[in-house]
Amino acid sequence: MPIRRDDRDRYVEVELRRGEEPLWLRCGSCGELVFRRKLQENSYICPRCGAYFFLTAEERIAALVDEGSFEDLTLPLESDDPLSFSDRKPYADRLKEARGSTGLSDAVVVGRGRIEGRKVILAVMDFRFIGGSMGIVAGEQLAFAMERAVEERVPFLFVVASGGARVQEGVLSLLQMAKTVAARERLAEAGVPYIAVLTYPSTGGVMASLASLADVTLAEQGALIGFAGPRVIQQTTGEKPPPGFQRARYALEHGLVDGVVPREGLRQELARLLRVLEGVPSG
Amino acid sequence: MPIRRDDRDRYVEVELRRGEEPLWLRCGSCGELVFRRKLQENSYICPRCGAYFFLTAEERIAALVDEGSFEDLTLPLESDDPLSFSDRKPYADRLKEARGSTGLSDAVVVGRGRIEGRKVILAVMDFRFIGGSMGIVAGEQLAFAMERAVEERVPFLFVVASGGARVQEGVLSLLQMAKTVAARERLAEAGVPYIAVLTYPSTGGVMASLASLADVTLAEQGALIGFAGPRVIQQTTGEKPPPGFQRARYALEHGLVDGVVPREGLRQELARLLRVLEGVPSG
Amino acid sequence: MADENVIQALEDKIAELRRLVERDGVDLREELALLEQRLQALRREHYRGLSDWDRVRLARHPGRPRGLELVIRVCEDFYELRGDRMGGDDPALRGGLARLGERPVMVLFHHRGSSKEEQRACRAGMALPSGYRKAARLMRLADRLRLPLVTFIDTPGAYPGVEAEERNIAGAIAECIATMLSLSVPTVAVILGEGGSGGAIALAVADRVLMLENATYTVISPEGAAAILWKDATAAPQAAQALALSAPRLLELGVVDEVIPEPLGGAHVDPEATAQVVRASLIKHLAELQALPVDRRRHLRYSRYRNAGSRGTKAKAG
Amino acid sequence: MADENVIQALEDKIAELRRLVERDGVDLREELALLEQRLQALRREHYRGLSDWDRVRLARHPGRPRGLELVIRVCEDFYELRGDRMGGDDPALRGGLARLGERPVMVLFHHRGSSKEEQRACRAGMALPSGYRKAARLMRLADRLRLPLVTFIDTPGAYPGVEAEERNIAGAIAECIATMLSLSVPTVAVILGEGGSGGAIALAVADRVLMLENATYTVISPEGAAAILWKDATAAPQAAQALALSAPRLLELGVVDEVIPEPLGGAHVDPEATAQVVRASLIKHLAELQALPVDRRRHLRYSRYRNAGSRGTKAKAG
Ligand SMILES: [Zn+2]
Ligand SMILES: [Zn+2]
Repeated sequence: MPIRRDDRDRYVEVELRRGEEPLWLRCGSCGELVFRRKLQENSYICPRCGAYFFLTAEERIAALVDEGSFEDLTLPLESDDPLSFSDRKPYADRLKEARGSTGLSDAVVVGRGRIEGRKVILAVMDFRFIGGSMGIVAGEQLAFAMERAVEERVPFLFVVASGGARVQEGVLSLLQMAKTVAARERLAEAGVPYIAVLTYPSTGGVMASLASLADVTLAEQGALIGFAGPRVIQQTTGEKPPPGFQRARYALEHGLVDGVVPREGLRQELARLLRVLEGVPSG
Repeated sequence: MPIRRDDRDRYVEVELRRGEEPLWLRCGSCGELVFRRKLQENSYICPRCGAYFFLTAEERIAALVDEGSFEDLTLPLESDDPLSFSDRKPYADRLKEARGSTGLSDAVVVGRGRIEGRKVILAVMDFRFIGGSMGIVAGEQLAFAMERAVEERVPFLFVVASGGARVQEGVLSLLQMAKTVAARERLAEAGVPYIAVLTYPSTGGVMASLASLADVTLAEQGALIGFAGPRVIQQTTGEKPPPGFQRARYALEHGLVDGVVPREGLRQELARLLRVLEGVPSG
Repeated sequence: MADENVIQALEDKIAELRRLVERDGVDLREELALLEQRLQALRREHYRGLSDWDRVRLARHPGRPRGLELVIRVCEDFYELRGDRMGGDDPALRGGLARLGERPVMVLFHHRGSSKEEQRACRAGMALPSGYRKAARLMRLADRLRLPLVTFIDTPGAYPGVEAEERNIAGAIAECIATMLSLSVPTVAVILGEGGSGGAIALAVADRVLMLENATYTVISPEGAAAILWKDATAAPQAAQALALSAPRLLELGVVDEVIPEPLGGAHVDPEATAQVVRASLIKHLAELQALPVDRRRHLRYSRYRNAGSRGTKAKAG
Repeated sequence: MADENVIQALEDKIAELRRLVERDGVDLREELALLEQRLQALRREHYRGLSDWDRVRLARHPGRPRGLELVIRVCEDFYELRGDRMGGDDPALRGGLARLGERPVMVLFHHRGSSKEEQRACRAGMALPSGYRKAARLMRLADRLRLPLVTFIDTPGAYPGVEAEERNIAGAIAECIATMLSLSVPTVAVILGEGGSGGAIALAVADRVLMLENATYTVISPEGAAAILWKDATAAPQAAQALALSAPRLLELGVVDEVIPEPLGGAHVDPEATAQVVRASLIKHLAELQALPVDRRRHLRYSRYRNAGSRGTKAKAG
């Protein structure tokens, strides 16, 4: 089908730390105050202006899997700060803070769940955890999730929200690209389907490895998909990115994804995909 | 290395039927009369204007392999005119004529030879035989050549000069694309190197199959490389091909070939390539 | 012989009468039944004597079932997959997951589009390198997920354009052929409308090749052959005959395995019935192929293409 | 500590004196020998105390042996192969056949160019999607022909441009990583100069990873890290230190297998000697790898990358 030009991407970044006021959230796009409960019912889309709010891993999982079906399989691992990294603040402190504010051990949550009755192994990134960056722990969780999918012969679903590699773990973070690709090779050999959902943002090292190698790749409407960010591009090359650059529909037009799905339809879309894949892997 | 823009392709088509005057040939580009012997010593390049003359398969082989090393392995096969095809003239008559004027049974000559001492199995097309078109016999010869290369564990060299499929054998010609690709799969599995040399012209069905699947692809300077000819493109789409379109250097700039080689250097270039490949296939 | 124009005129008249019945409530049931009988008889007569050129025209009929519309009738739950992952997505060559007879399959098909705008975007079903690269990607995906591959072919040929050449349309077609030949999963190709040269064979090197009764499969368009060999544009009907592009001829030659019958008058007369026959045939062939061990299936496929047309050669005289 | 500028000044002086000797025939042998000794001592002193930032600057030194010039010194009979077969040939990522210690190999390397024009075309060694697609093609070719793969890495990173993004630079890098991990042949990567993030790891997932003493390998440039984490462009030297981008640190971390020593003062002081050490090391590692059964080699490679950095995790507290 020809691409509908009027179907413009919309997206807005909002305040990430919402723990402070549990009852309502302010839309960063139109300024509207929205009750959290109301927002949740509306797939975290601003009821006034349609802007998408960031989702935590927990909220994303709740929005995708059947109620009560989720089982957390996240490995009980934390980064050991292998480089004893410190910039203006020690990495160890940043980790502690991120753990405290998110309740997570790192940027990836792994679990088992059902989508309209169909089993999946999920790995969901949480952008609040140091920008959804992939360090050793995230790489480990992703590889583990794929190994579980192979073992249980259940499709693997990866929901991406990442700015790239975890700088504070240096080359060890870079190597997580290799780790996740290696695990993905085993998944592919086993014939287990791998579905990626790219959201805002899906860039950097995660995109230049596991996230680009899915069997079926969906972009959530509003997603940002690429390797280098527009600022780096402009600074390094002087090129001015065109309007809509790296957004979901742009990615679709350039053959990078199989489809663009509005957030409120994502769950049904995945159910539709899992239904057609029923019986895969075979045997 | 950046591509030197001044290194322009030069090529000219000349009278194909030269049997009639055995001693000299007229250059179609500058009109010069050149003694055949002199032309031969000059790699069939016009000594006055540098235009390339068409080469018969025999001339091409003589120009490439060590003197006395060539052994003709061409299968004793002829087309049986499976469609009983006739246009303004019966295909059977065209075949008879082509056989008579070329002394060949069809458009491909197969043989064993050495290039500066290194063994190859060659398949060389002769453009005089119904435009170097690939019909059943040509497909058979090519598949056979590759099977010989696998058997003898010797690199396969394919010198292309073809306008495409043999129209007079209909879909059976089209299927030779599949046949040659199937045989090439066996060659690849065996780890036997496959080198293609594209000359003027390398277009149509041969290019959309075997000729595009070499391990190393060289273009003779002046080659024409593509799928659809400029006339078809202009008629169908109204697009005006840019200067140099589909010529060797253009193909190099667009990543379609590994190198462009002047005719007089082709033999040494192949020797250099075979030297670096010494010991391949291994075992 | 019954003339196509007469049939068309009668079809139009019957349609007008039906509208009359609907609008004004005139009872013409008996008259209509008689006319319908006459039409069927004419169609039968015409159909028996179809020339290859008639088939070329039927294969190109604007109402012929093809593309997405046909795939949706043949398969259930079509889930489109898009993009070559290298900068493009070609609407003229599409594909995706689907279910066929209770099992998941991968389908690939040429698409020409319905709306004017879509037709322009699809360039009459002439696909670009990005289309063939997407096809090769989905073939590999089919193999990875152990999904049988079903292709639906309907193209005048690959797109002959400057950018298509620059992006190596020849190499993209060659890659499709090589990939399709190398698959471990069962593969079936259906030639629906026009099977035009390289652009068609890129999707046609299957374990089984099926062909609709009035589809064509040819190395060059009849018009192209007429221009090149007859030096006469009006010789296209003769060229069509000479090229052996019809399903019955290709069945005889062993190029196709089965001719799928069309409704009387052509597939466009009843797209749904056409789709159901295609569907039944696909399910049958897939079941047969699935029953073979992988090695055997691959060996048979290799032999089929390795020996394609070999009967058309003879020992050199003398 | 001995200052780099002092060393440079002394080097220049010695060069001037030599020219004097050549031109005017003045006999300054003794004086020159003394000066050379002094220079070596200064270099030794400077070298012992090299900071990571010093190494970053050495890795970027314009005279550093790299690209085609180095490959030609390390290997014999280099035969370049070009093109991605899809529309492009990137001069910033090159490759081809070569011989190394009597055996044929496939080599891939970043190239920055010598002439101004070439340097512009190579974009400082930042490769495009077409470069990485060519690399993946040549990796597959290496596997087909059973040729060991040797890669030489020297790039600030993949090219961050609009068209590179449109043609899926991320996917092209991912494809390289996946392809290189899947090869049956032995693979060795040598980090020569800058090993910059995704553009480097695309060629670095080898059985053995070697690194020149003053090369760097990092997830982000020190300048980038300084800007993002320190919010201070001048913090690059601290960032370099923190990122653990030096060969000795990476050897400690198990990321690289061997640090290849450079001539005193850096590889640029003696490119030929550098090349010979690289060559010897490659031959040794390739021989070791070749001695392993394929399955074992592939298993070891898989384990290496599957477990990369796993020591850097700990059980969750509580
Ligand atoms: Zn709002
Ligand atoms: Zn001349």
